[in-house]
Amino acid sequence: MSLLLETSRLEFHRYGQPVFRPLELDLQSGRAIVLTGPNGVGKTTLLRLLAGILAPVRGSLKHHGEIAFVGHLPAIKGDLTCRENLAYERHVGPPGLDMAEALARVGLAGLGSRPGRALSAGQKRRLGLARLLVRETPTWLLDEPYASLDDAGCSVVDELIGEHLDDGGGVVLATHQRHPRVDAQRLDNITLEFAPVRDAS
Amino acid sequence: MSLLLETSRLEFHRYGQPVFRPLELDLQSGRAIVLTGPNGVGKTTLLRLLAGILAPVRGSLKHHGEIAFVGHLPAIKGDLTCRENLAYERHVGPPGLDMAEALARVGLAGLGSRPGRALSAGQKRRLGLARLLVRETPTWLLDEPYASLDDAGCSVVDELIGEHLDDGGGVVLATHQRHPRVDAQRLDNITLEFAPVRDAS
Amino acid sequence: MTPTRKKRALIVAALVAGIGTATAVAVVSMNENMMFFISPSDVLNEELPPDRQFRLGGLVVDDSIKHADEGLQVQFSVSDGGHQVPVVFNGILPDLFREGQGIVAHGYMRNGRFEAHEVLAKHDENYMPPEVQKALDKTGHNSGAGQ
Amino acid sequence: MIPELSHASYVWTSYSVFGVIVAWQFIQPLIRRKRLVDSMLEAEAERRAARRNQQ
Amino acid sequence: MIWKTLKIWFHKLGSAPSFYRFARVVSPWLWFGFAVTAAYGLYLALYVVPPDYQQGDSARILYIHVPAAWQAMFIYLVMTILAIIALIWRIRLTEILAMSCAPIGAALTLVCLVTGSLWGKPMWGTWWEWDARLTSMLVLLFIYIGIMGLYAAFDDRRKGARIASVLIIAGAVNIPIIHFSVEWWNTLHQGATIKLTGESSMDPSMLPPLIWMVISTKLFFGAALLDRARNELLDQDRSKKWVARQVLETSS
Amino acid sequence: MIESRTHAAAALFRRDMKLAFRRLGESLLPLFFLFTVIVLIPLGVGPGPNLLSRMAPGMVWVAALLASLLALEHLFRPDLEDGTLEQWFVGERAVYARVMARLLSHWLVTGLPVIVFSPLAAEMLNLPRHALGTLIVSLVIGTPALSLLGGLAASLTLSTRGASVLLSILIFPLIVPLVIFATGAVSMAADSLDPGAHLGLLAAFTILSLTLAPIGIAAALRMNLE
Amino acid sequence: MIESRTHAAAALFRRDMKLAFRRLGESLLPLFFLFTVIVLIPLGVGPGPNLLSRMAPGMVWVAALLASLLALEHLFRPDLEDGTLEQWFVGERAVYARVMARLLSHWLVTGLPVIVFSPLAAEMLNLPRHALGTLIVSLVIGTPALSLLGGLAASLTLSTRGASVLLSILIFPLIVPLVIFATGAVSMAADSLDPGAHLGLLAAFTILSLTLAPIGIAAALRMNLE
Ligand code: HEM
Ligand SMILES: Nc1ncnc2c1ncn2[C@@H]1O[C@H](COP(=O)(O)OP(=O)(O)OP(=O)(O)O)[C@@H](O)[C@H]1O
Ligand SMILES: Nc1ncnc2c1ncn2[C@@H]1O[C@H](COP(=O)(O)OP(=O)(O)OP(=O)(O)O)[C@@H](O)[C@H]1O
Ligand SMILES: [Mg+2]
Ligand SMILES: [Mg+2]
Repeated sequence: MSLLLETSRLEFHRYGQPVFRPLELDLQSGRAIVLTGPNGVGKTTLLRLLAGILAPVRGSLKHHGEIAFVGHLPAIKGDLTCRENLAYERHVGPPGLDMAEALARVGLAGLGSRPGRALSAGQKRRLGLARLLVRETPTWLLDEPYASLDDAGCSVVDELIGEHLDDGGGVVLATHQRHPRVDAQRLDNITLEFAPVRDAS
Repeated sequence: MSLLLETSRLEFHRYGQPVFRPLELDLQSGRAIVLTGPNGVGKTTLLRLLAGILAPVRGSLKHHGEIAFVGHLPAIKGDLTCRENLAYERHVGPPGLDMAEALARVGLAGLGSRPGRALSAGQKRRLGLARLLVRETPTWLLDEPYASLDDAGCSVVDELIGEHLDDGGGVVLATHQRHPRVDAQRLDNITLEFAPVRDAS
Repeated sequence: MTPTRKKRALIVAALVAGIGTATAVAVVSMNENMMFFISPSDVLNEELPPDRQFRLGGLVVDDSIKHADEGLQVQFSVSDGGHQVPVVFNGILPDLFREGQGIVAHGYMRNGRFEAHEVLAKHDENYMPPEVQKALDKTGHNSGAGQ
Repeated sequence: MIPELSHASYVWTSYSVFGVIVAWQFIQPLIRRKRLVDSMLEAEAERRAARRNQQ
Repeated sequence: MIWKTLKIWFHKLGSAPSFYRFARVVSPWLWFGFAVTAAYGLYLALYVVPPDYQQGDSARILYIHVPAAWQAMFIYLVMTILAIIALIWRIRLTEILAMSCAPIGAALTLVCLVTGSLWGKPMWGTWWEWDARLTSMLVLLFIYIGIMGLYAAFDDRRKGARIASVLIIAGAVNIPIIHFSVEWWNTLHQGATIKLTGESSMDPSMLPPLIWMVISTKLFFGAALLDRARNELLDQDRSKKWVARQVLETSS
Repeated sequence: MIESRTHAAAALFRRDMKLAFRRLGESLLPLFFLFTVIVLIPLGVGPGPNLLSRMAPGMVWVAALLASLLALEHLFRPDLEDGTLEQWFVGERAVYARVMARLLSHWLVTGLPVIVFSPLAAEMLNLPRHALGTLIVSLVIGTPALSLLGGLAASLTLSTRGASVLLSILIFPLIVPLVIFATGAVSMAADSLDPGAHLGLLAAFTILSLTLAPIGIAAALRMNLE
Repeated sequence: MIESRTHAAAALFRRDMKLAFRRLGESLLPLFFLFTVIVLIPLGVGPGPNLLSRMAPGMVWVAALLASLLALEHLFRPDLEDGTLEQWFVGERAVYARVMARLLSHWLVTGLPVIVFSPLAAEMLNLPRHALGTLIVSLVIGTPALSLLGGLAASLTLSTRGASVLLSILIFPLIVPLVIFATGAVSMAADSLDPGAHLGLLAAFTILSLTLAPIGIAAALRMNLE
């Protein structure tokens, strides 16, 4: 088992205040970390920190290997078709599944030439997940992957996560009600808490 | 009990094909209709039809009284603060709660002057719900109101729906896993199905 | 009236009012004669600034056309019944250019002459064979040539 | 046969422009229909092949 | 009441397969009629009528220019009526017919513009002038192109048709402007020669080819319209059973 | 009924203005452009007053046209994308009123600044003083039509997939006659001729677009939401 | 490592070009504008050849400026709003390369068409033939700077924080001297003087912005994502 992501005393500040308590988080390959916590506690912020989109204010963060991030925003161009959206993604890193397979895997078979703007909410999320499949990336950071998906969609997510862990990948995901239904041994839970308001002394 | 919304043989077409089977749906005051169905079956489409955003291709739709619609898109201006976003909404119809109360009710107390863009996903949904409170509208159309909310947020939605029904309002909502936890007597379930491909004769 | 009917009636009323007003305004301004060109009388009366380019319109005065001995230069006069303005032009004339024809010229007033860099011919809406025209000429109905 | 006209080039160009544009209006729908029918026949052939394979 | 009967009538002819059959049968006859009338009209125009007393033989351009101009405007009117019906009753056939009008109208507008320009060069001394008649006709061409483009820009054809219909109706304002521009403004373009009320200022001997050409452009429009509408129907219904029956059987 | 409609429109208008101030940088772009044109053109042409004065009406009108076009993209698209546009149609309340409010705020950010600065521009471009009145009148009458017609084109092309060459193709026929009337009026005034007829036609044009464009815009917006 | 970086940038560039074609209308707006200017200006001014030729460099450059400015809105904002921009920074791969790819595609849809059509415009506006070369050179050297500086301004205006609005307002005036150098060079060439000095300054300007702007843009973008 190798380390995919290491952090030590990670902190991020907004409006001069830390968003969550300083955090230690190590992601081993083959394991998934489930982030929970109330709305606005900083799950998305943490994932964006881990992805490298935000720069930590304190503490350190190390990546070992490529990272994929699927956020609240779908990162889909409404003017491009599903296939074209994926084609772009495929060129960004080492390629994984081919596009037709990836689409079929997330239940979008037959919608390859529909423009992104004409997808339903759940279909958009599914296309977002397909982005993970067309590239090979060891670390997946998923922000509420179950949101807006029907039961079948949620099981697809579980399967994808399970397979990814089997292949030696690692996953950090934020979620509210639904937790991943994979081998519970492989899950770590982290519940974020609001950082206490600090007073300048 | 009065009728808030009547439809008869409602149909909507895309690419020349009906999206779901022709639908009869009557909303009585004090009752809630729960729409379920797989991703892409047309729940959002139906709600937008009921709201009057889309025009039915066949069949008829009658509104009795004002309507509020909270969709997948938050209808929040990122450049405006939460309070400003609500203030706008308040002017659109007969006013309900005042803004501070509405914000507190959905758990956004203290965030009134934060710009819309700086809200977390759940906070945005909550602000969307607050839009329902600053106006008096008998009919609520809610598209996946539980998405992205934490447990507390989901209970807030349940409470809001319960109270609205008590006040003689009516609700149509689309949802996937979580169903509203209110008096089960008051709920009707409709499961949408894909329409069979039709052939012109 | 139901609200929808009322709304529709309102919209129709607004449409009628709007289109009506627009037409009225248009017709009134049309009566003021939109000038595509300036007539010789105006040129002489209004003292246009010398560097100002404009369009001069009128009929070519009979017997006023003089071709230069070499080159394309021509001189002629344009009149609107009242006054005449001499015009010089260096270029190819349209086929309909002839004495008595209505023309429009672009150019400047300089030294009491109109220096044109383009000459356009206007023509009328009459179409007839040459023989008919000759016959008409004989009976004294001159229907041709300009406006 | 061909009449001697003044301004002949202008007249003939006008008439040929008319001819060409009208001809194009005649031909274009034919081409499009051929393409449509061809693509439908291909799809139909695929469907038949699929059915034959199933049997 | 009248509207209701009209609507029922439309529904009958409006069923896709029966319209398809109708178009397939009628269009060849219209093309044939067009060919005959145009051939005769052009023969008269080139060989029989005399040249004009002022403009000489260049006046023969009239027999292309004027029918094309009239037909381009006429098509716009037809298209507007179809668009209104399509918007109000959502009848698919009228949508399709309206959308099929645009390219034909654009083609004839182009003919009018090109022949007008070709005629203007020798007669007026210029190819182009920003006068009211010419500008408004150019605007018509752009409107036609806009309609075609707008329709093509949606992958849901019916949605595209309805949006394009809005533009069609808005653009209808231009038609009276084209027609009356020569009266309202002092244009370089001539005034009306053929008058519906009162005597026309064209010698009767020059009239017959014009009449034949006007008839032939009408037939041309009918034929081209049916052809295009038929294709559009095929395209929209490509996966339906009647298409398989109608098309695949007859063509294989 | 009518009151709630005006309320809704007024609220929208206030919000639009607030947003325009929040995005001051973008709102000022057209003005910045007008300035560049006014500064650049005399530089290039040299100070011959006659030359400049002849270009003045065209230049000012081109600036107005430009300001209007620049902002067209933002007229409805952001609202489409964040879901506020669909809210206009919920219960179908006050759509026209809101369309008008939106167009008014578009005009205030694009047309009005050009009008306010046109005397300065006229001065710098040496437009004869006696033509300034006509220039301003032509702008006052004409720029609303730019907003209206631009709005129509923008709403038609709102959700088109691709070939929205459209926006340009659609705007061209709508706007060319307008600019021709308007610049014609000012040029005539500069020549000491009566621009009344041109201005009248301009007014008719504007009134006509005022009646038809909002209906077209409302219809087009709704269809684009499908 | 470097290879994957160029891959990512190339993919972005290809997608940008695809999107530009999808939104052809918006991409063509500048060209359409150039066309309108070339048609309208002679209309307003009348076809006096001398006058037009003096204006020609200014007009062409105004069109280039406009094309550039018009497209600035689309440079980063849509990507910010649909979440593709944050993907640039995931794992921090290839941010500069992507910024450069984006700027290149911006230049290709705004600068290049103006360059391609400048001979036509020059002809229609009667620019002396011998000045055409200088016009083209000035455009080739200068328009990339427009993209670079404009990109900097656009990345700054993404955020509404007061400071960045101010900064972006400061950048626009930077563009004016650029355009003045450029038109100056062409005017000199038209008068058969040596435009070398002006062109040199222009080149220095462009090189400077080429070095500084991308760093500034990357920093500003990242700041906006917080
Ligand atoms: C590009 C240039 C031109 C354009 C766009 C143009 C356009 C039109 C249009 C639209 C009409 C139909 C108007 C109506 O009936 O409402 C028309 C009619 C006509 N045009 Fe032109 N035209 C052009 C040049 C010319 C020229 C150069 C001539 C002759 C010298 C000419 C002669 C006529 C005649 C005789 C009619 C029939 C008038 C009537 O009886 O209504 N046109 N033109
Ligand atoms: N703007 C659009 N244009 C064309 N097709 C669309 C458009 N929006 C949605 N669709 C299609 O219409 C169907 C119904 O979509 P809708 O959004 O109503 O589904 P839904 O039931 O809400 O799904 P979800 O649970 O994913 O939100 C889907 O197949 C979708 O792809
Ligand atoms: N761009 C931003 N600027 C300023 N503050 C922000 C920004 N984005 C989020 N915040 C604030 O930072 C805090 C953490 O937000 P974050 O999005 O990380 O929450 P979250 O845990 O993902 O919540 P949710 O469950 O609602 O998605 C929230 O209080 C939010 O209001
Ligand atoms: Mg979150
Ligand atoms: Mg949905």
